[in-house]
Amino acid sequence: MHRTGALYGQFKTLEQQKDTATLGMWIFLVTEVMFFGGIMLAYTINRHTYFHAFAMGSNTLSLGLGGFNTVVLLASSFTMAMAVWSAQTSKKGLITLFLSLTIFLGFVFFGVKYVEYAQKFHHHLVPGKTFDIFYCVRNPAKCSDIDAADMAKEKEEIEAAVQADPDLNAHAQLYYSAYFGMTGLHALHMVIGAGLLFWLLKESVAGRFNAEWNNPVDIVGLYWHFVDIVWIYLFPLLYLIDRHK
Amino acid sequence: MRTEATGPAPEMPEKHYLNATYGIRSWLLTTDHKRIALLYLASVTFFFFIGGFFAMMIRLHLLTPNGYLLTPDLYNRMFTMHGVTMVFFFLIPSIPAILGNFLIPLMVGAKDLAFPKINLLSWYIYVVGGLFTLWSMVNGGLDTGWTFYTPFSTLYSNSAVAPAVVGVFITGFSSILTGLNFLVTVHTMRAPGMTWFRLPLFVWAHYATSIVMILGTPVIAITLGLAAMERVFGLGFFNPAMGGDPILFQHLFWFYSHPAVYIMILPAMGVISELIPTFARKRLFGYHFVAAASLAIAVIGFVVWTHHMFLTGQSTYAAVAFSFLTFIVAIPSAIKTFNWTATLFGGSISFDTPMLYAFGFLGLFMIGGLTGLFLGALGVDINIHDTYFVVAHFHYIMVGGAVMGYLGGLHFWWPKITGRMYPEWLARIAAFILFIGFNFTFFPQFILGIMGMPRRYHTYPPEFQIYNVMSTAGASILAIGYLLPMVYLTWAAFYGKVAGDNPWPATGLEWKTQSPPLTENFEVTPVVTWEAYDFHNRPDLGLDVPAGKGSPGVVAPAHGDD
Amino acid sequence: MQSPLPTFPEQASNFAGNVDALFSFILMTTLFFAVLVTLLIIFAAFKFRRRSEKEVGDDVHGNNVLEVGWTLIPTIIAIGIFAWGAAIYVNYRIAPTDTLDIYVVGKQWMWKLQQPNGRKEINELHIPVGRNVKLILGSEDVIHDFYVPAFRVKMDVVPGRYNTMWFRPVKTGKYHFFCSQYCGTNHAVMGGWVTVMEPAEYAAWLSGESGDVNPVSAGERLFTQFACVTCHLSNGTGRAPSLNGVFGANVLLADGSTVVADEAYIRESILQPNAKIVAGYQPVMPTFQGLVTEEQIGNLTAYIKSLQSQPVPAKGAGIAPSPAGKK
Amino acid sequence: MSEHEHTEHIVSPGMYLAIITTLLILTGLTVGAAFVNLGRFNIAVALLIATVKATLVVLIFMHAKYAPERTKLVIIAGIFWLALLLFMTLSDYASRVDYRGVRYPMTQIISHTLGNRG
Ligand code: HEA
Ligand code: HEA
Ligand code: HEC
Ligand code: CUA
Ligand SMILES: [Cu+2]
Repeated sequence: MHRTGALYGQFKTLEQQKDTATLGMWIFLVTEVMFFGGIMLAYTINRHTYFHAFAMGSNTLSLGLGGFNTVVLLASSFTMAMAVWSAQTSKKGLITLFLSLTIFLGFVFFGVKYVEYAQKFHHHLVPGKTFDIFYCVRNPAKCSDIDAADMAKEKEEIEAAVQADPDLNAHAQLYYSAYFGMTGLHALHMVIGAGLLFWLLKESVAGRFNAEWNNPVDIVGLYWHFVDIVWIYLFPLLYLIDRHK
Repeated sequence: MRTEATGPAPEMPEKHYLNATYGIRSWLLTTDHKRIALLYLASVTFFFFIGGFFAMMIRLHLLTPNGYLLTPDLYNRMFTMHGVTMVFFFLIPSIPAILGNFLIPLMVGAKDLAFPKINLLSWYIYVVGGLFTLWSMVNGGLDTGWTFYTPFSTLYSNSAVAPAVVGVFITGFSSILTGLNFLVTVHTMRAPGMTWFRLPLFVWAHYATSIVMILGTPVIAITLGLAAMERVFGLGFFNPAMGGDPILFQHLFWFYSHPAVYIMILPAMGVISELIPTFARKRLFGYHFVAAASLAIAVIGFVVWTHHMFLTGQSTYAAVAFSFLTFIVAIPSAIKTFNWTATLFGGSISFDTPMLYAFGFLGLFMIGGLTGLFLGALGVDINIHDTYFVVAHFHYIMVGGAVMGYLGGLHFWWPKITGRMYPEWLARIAAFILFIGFNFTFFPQFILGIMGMPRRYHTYPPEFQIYNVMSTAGASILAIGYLLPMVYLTWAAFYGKVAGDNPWPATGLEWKTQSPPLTENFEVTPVVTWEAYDFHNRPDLGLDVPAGKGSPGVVAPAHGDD
Repeated sequence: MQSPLPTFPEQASNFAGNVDALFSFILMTTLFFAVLVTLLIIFAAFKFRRRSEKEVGDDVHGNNVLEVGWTLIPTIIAIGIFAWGAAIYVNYRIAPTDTLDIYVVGKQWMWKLQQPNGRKEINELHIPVGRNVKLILGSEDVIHDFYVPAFRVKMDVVPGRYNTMWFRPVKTGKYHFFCSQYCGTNHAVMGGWVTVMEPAEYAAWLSGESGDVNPVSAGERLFTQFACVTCHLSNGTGRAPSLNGVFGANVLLADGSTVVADEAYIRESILQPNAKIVAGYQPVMPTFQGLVTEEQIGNLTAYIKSLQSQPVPAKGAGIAPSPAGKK
Repeated sequence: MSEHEHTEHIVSPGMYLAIITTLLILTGLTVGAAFVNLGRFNIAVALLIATVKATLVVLIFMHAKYAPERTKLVIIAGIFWLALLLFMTLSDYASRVDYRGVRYPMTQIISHTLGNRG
């Protein structure tokens, strides 16, 4: 279809075009809800059945890193909202600034996630043949990044968990399946989101967005906020199981 | 407006979407929904014949109890790849992505779908998914059954499961994007005067189908994603050795795949709702009820899925609840069937090929649907679950129902799509061959099921042979039946008699533009002032409306509601 | 087979009659609707066929009374069918308490079945007529399904959990059973026969007097039947030594001497176990004097001989090897 | 087509600031609550707080509060279908009487049924 300025040929008015695009994005987000729903279901059933393994697994995650990332992601949602506001009020410099900030925060999140993942690989906590929940307890030398006190605590926890669930090693893999499955999918969505943000950034530097025409900012914003919401759930579900001891 | 009987012989319009631009690029980069529909037509037909080839191998192998044609492993690959191609690459995209794509913008009076580029993207996604699956077929094939049950698919199968699963996963997104496009288009792109309750039922059916596509397909995507990761990386949700639960896979699979059967049948029902009023020259009886029934099927269809799992050891209570809901979801189909039948009364019925397909659909869908009741009844399912009774049930609905609807629709709109008529008598003969061949193939399978022949068997005890022979014989007739339309429709697209704008005549907006339509569909955006299937207030159709029989003219509001 | 075009298989269990009755009921009601609608269509197609090129039909919108009618009537019928079906199913899922329990294990592509007294069968099931039989189903690998058409019952066999099914055979005879959940290459041949016998015949069969002529397999059955297997685990982890590779070997006894394990030694071990105690084991083996016939000793010995070629586990070797995993 | 000529509602930066502050406080709260032993209510509290946070994001950051009815319908449909998936499936797991919630490792099944010689 031919395009006249910002208006695509299949539409009659910019109003109609915006309306259509927004509805399309919301419907797309609903499909995303169902997409994450499948793995949430698997998580729920297994958490219920193998609570000890899930609690033990959750306690191997770093609350510091997870909490930090939560704050980072919430902040990026805020900057994204501000980018939309800047577009709606035609503040061109601010759009670029807030979009850059959002991208920056996104990359901070990736960085932290990388540290977390690397550690889990290192500790043989990735589901598969090499998975071994006892790896660090048995080879403390190889896990020098865990300090002695934490190690002792972890050992105690694992021993308690084995008492309650003799098949802990198998069931803990289910926890890590959930962990990597859910955070991995979430990260994938963020990668896509980051790609879209870069594109927005390019357009905004070219001065494309203003009060009349800011549809793309708005729509990518919706997507970015959705990814944030997913994390709002993932954080307590994965990091906060049975923390009180 | 021309009506063919009175005016001079119609001529092809000078400019239309087919000759607007030329060259491969103009097709592969098109964003015109009509051209994308034709791209889909080509690729979907390709997959249908691949699936049909597998079907013929199955049937030939089953001619004798010991089947000398294929090895057991090869047989297993045949029915799996038959099921996968037919379901995911033929039937699910068939009507929506071809006829729906072509017609929905025309029917609502829009220039295109809401997101033309996404529409093109969905075709490319479909092709990529298809290539993955084809690649898996030549590289070891696939032997899991189309249902991919774990842990067989994830831990035990020696075939190329991962690429096939990835292929189906990818194709899922094409279905999601198509559904999304339809939903948004129906909401925001309707022409002035095209209120919700003036929409053709074909559009209603696709609206309902899109709901299912949107809400169900993501679940199959994540399910297959998890299964693929389980096979490749060792995730454990479905692996009993790790404490995972194979039944969870089935829950997730059928959460999509039961609603998916309505993705396959609802569009066909939409086609039938167009054909019957057109060829009976009468409003569809109970328009509102049929529209509501489409939505009801889409919604209730989501809560019956464990009827595929009655004997996996799910909770007895859950089985009872889901069986109840299964019977409830049958009611909207009953309502539709009765309304279609009632439409015939007082009509002026002609027997053009599309109408023959509509009759075929009514009878065969009814048999297929009613045998669904046997399966939904817990007490009977204990016996006939996973026997040939199930195979017969779903072929009656999917081949007898959905494919008949698809072919009916293809004939009905062929003049609109190509501007030319198909050869009527040849088409009638083909429809007849299909009907006979179909019943010959699949009716004996009901009896096989009652006798207790399990499905997915490459060899069977000799007492089952007689019905298998009948079935194979029927399948050969069926194959000829499918080849005929393929040949003459292609021929007609180039050499058929020029059809004119509205050869039948029919009432939909798509018939108010030239055939084949312009790239922009309409020269001026139409304003709709009539209800769907209203033959009495349409002097432009040139029919003899008996004096005093028409209802008072309906005046349209200036613009539609939302 | 009886007729050239057979339909229902025999009705050989308590469920068969009910299931078929419901089937026939649904058949009748659905046939009624199918025939009714078909006749209406044919009638309309003739009566209202187009008579002139430009004719149109009546201008009718619909009829709410009709709509309500053809919504309610099918609903009522459907709920009726549902209720009947549910009744049969609930009865089927909840087994009575006085059942004959038989363990069934499916694996690619065979069935192993075990009678309550430990007697094992492969792809064969013997049961007495008139008794409630409960099958407890487990799988070693993938999902299978135990299906007996003549009984009209089936149930999936799911790895990682037990399923149960029950029925009461009402007719003696031999009936096919099938695997009816796709499970790989030889899914289609993963079946066998259920033999329903008179109770007395069954009892005789169970005690093992009839049947088996092969001494090794007869011995293997006895080995389970007399519960030797409970102590003599093949992997060496039981209370008693593994008998793999014992025959013909030198056995170190508790008093430091050795003895060659020949037929006589085996026989003595069964009848007077405490005569020679294997080093490292407690003298806990009961005597089987008077419990086993000579013929059975012969069979047991034949079986133990057949274990000669089995791998000998290291003493006290670890945990039982996992039978799961890729084939 | 649509004839809702809804003029765009612009949310003020102050409002955004208020929301992000609330979100951060709630994050602290959810971490804090996890360290209090509430038994089975820990998860309920965690999910409740998460839902409050998600609602704030949807309503304000995503402007759903100012969106047309149609958008709200889409959101509600999404939540409803997610609930269908979760609750209908869990209803099966929750009501299994025979072997409620328990799944056995395969090794155990085999040894139960056939002794270790399976
Ligand atoms: C397009 C595809 C399609 C459609 C529309 C349907 C529609 C229905 N299906 Fe079918 N089904 C399949 C495709 C389809 N199915 C497939 C592919 C499988 C096998 C999957 C596999 O395992 O590989 C299957 C399997 C299947 C099973 C599981 C069988 C088993 O494995 O044990 C069940 C059980 O309940 C079932 C029931 C139904 C019912 C009740 C309907 C209803 O929607 C039908 C409603 C229609 C009518 C009822 C007819 C019209 C009504 C009248 C004429 C009026 C009279 C009506 C009354 C008295 C109520 N189907
Ligand atoms: C849309 C869906 C669809 C369609 C259209 C069909 C069409 C056909 N199906 Fe299929 N079928 C399924 C969906 C479908 N099927 C599914 C989902 C399964 C379950 C798979 C599983 O268990 O996993 C199944 C399983 C299945 C089985 C059971 C296998 C088993 O359980 O062991 C059989 C057996 O007869 C069968 C036969 C046929 C036949 C004869 C046709 C015919 O209608 C096809 C006719 C078409 C052609 C023949 C092609 C056109 C003609 C030519 C290309 C000419 C040249 C070819 C030759 C003459 C060799 N199908
Ligand atoms: C309650 C446990 C128990 C049962 C039941 C049992 N055994 Fe033993 N068996 C032992 C123990 C302990 C030993 C080793 C000590 C000994 O020699 O008595 C043994 C030793 C033997 C030996 C000598 C093994 C060697 O390595 O030299 C044979 C042969 C034997 N049993 C056969 C049988 C047979 C045949 C049966 C069944 C009919 C049977 N046992 C039942 C506990 C049992
Ligand atoms: Cu075992 Cu099929
Ligand atoms: Cu279904």
